[in-house]
Amino acid sequence: MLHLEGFEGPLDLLLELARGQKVDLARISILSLVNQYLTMIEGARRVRLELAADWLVMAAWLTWLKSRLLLPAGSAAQEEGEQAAEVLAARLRDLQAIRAAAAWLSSRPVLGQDVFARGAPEDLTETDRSRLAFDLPGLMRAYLQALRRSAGTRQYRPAAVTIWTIKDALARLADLVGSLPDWTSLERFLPESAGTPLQRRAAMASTLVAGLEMARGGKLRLRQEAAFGPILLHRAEAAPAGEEEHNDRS
Amino acid sequence: MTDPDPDPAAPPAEEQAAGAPAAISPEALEDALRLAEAMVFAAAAPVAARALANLLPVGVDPDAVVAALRERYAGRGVELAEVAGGLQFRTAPDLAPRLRRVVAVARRLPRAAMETVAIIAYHQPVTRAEIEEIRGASLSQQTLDSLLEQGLIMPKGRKEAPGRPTLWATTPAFLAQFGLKDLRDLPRREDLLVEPPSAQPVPEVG
Amino acid sequence: MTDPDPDPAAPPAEEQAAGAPAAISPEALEDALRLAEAMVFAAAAPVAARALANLLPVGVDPDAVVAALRERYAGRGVELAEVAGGLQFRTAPDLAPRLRRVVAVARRLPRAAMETVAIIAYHQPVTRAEIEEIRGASLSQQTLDSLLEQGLIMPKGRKEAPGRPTLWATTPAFLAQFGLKDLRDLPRREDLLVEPPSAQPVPEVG
Repeated sequence: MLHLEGFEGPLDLLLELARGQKVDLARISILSLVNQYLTMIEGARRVRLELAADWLVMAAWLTWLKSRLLLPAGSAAQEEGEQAAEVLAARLRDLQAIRAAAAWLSSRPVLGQDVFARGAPEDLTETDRSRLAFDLPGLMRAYLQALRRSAGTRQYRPAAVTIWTIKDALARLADLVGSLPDWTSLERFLPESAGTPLQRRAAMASTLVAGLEMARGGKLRLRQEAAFGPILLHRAEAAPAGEEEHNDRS
Repeated sequence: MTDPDPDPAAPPAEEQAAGAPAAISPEALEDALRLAEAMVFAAAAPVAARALANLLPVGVDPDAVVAALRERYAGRGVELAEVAGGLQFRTAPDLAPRLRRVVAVARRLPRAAMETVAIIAYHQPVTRAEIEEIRGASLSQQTLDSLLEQGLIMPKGRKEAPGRPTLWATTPAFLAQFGLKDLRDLPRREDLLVEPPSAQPVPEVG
Repeated sequence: MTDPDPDPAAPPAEEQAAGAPAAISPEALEDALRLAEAMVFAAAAPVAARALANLLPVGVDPDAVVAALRERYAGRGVELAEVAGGLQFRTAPDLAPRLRRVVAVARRLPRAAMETVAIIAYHQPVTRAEIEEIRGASLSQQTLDSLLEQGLIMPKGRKEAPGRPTLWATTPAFLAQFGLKDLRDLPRREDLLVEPPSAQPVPEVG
């Protein structure tokens, strides 16, 4: 029985579960991983109701993944699942490589732990070092120290998550929508830099809200052919004739 | 930094002017060796090859001096190491257990910090969000502080992306700390994945 | 080093108690030598004889080890010196001037910092805005901080002008750093500006 406390996050747990399969990371069974993870989360929730959001987000995503992977082979949805499984496997391999790199680094004779440089460098170079004190890490340290001094009385604030805001999305939509000749999927307006799954979903939400906002202002049209289908955007004044069935109601 | 004037201690100008590195006297080589030894010994940080070459008398091959110096210290309690693009004397690794009892030992980096610095080393320049994505866990202020504190990482510009996040890179101190000549000394990613690493830090399993 | 007894192991306790430290093998002596060398090298402060004796294996005569170590370094670029409080490696005194020369050359302030401190030296007391006006470039907080950090400049009151901006001046350390007895030792501006200043490239910092 594994406890979640020992893990740095969902990916850490998944990697440990994958390593437990005792096969090459290229051939791990994602489906079995998913089942193990979901079982553990279920178990953990029974004990402690409050579980950090990222564990639950991963559980939700894995549930989705599982539903796809269980579909008959050959269907588009099943292929989508296979692709997502490969992305997950690749992320696990990346993390594994980093684990190995960290272990490799730790196994080196580390300065200050296994090997020691001269404890008392001489005056000749002592002055040298004092002038080279103008180094960037030192500067950052000093900056952080200054921040801490002034932050002594400040209230605790949870770490800010960098989220693609509605304002960001509005600016980007306004920039891009004019240049696109045809109905274009909402996803095309997301920022290029792929963030975490959470950030991608946040960007999607912000872009949709921004799109609705612009549609309300008459700058844009939105349509969606089917439930959960792609949401399409178009500049309002030049929409192709006869396409009036946009679904947005503001 | 060429210095055509022979200083009092150096051999006569005619000898040097010939410019044949092979033709230096044993005395001149010994003098260069002492000088190199003193310079590297005195320094707090690795001494760049260029700085050493500048110091040595004209006509002396720095590589030969370094080789002779390395040989002289081979097997001794203190050895000549090539790290972070320079030379540094370091205690022999086999003495570590006994030295740790008497020399102030730096704190080992916690696992999160080791992994973070490994990610930065392999993916630099890299943003905090990218580091977090690879680790699948958020980067704590504590981890960032400890890496900055030890001077292992530094900011290196900003990424042209929303919010212009800071990019992070490793420092020469990172190379020095782990005894690397340069970043190419790091094992290739493929090699890391092939053999199961022995010293794998595995989370507690209960 | 007379070493009559080639006993590989450490002598029995009775022998030690009898105070016969001469009976150690060459290997044991070499091991002790390496350890002493590493310890004196790595220690942040001179190593007291007692601390060294504690570190060395039982039965090894610390005095003999120190003597052997001193002999090994005799005439080299680094010497084992007895200073207040114990043993320490020191670069050979005859090499110091040659080392110092190189070190002094290798160090340079970044260009912006060098220009700023020069302006302050000539125009003090001077405000930040005036420095920026003279340089024709904005003065970064970073540059100002680095000069403050190195103790080259200091605030010296405020200017009686709107906003009462801080006035900056150089410190005594500035004079010492640049080898000046007095600010009047600076060359006169007229002497420096006999012809329009050409864009003198400042050498890159190594």
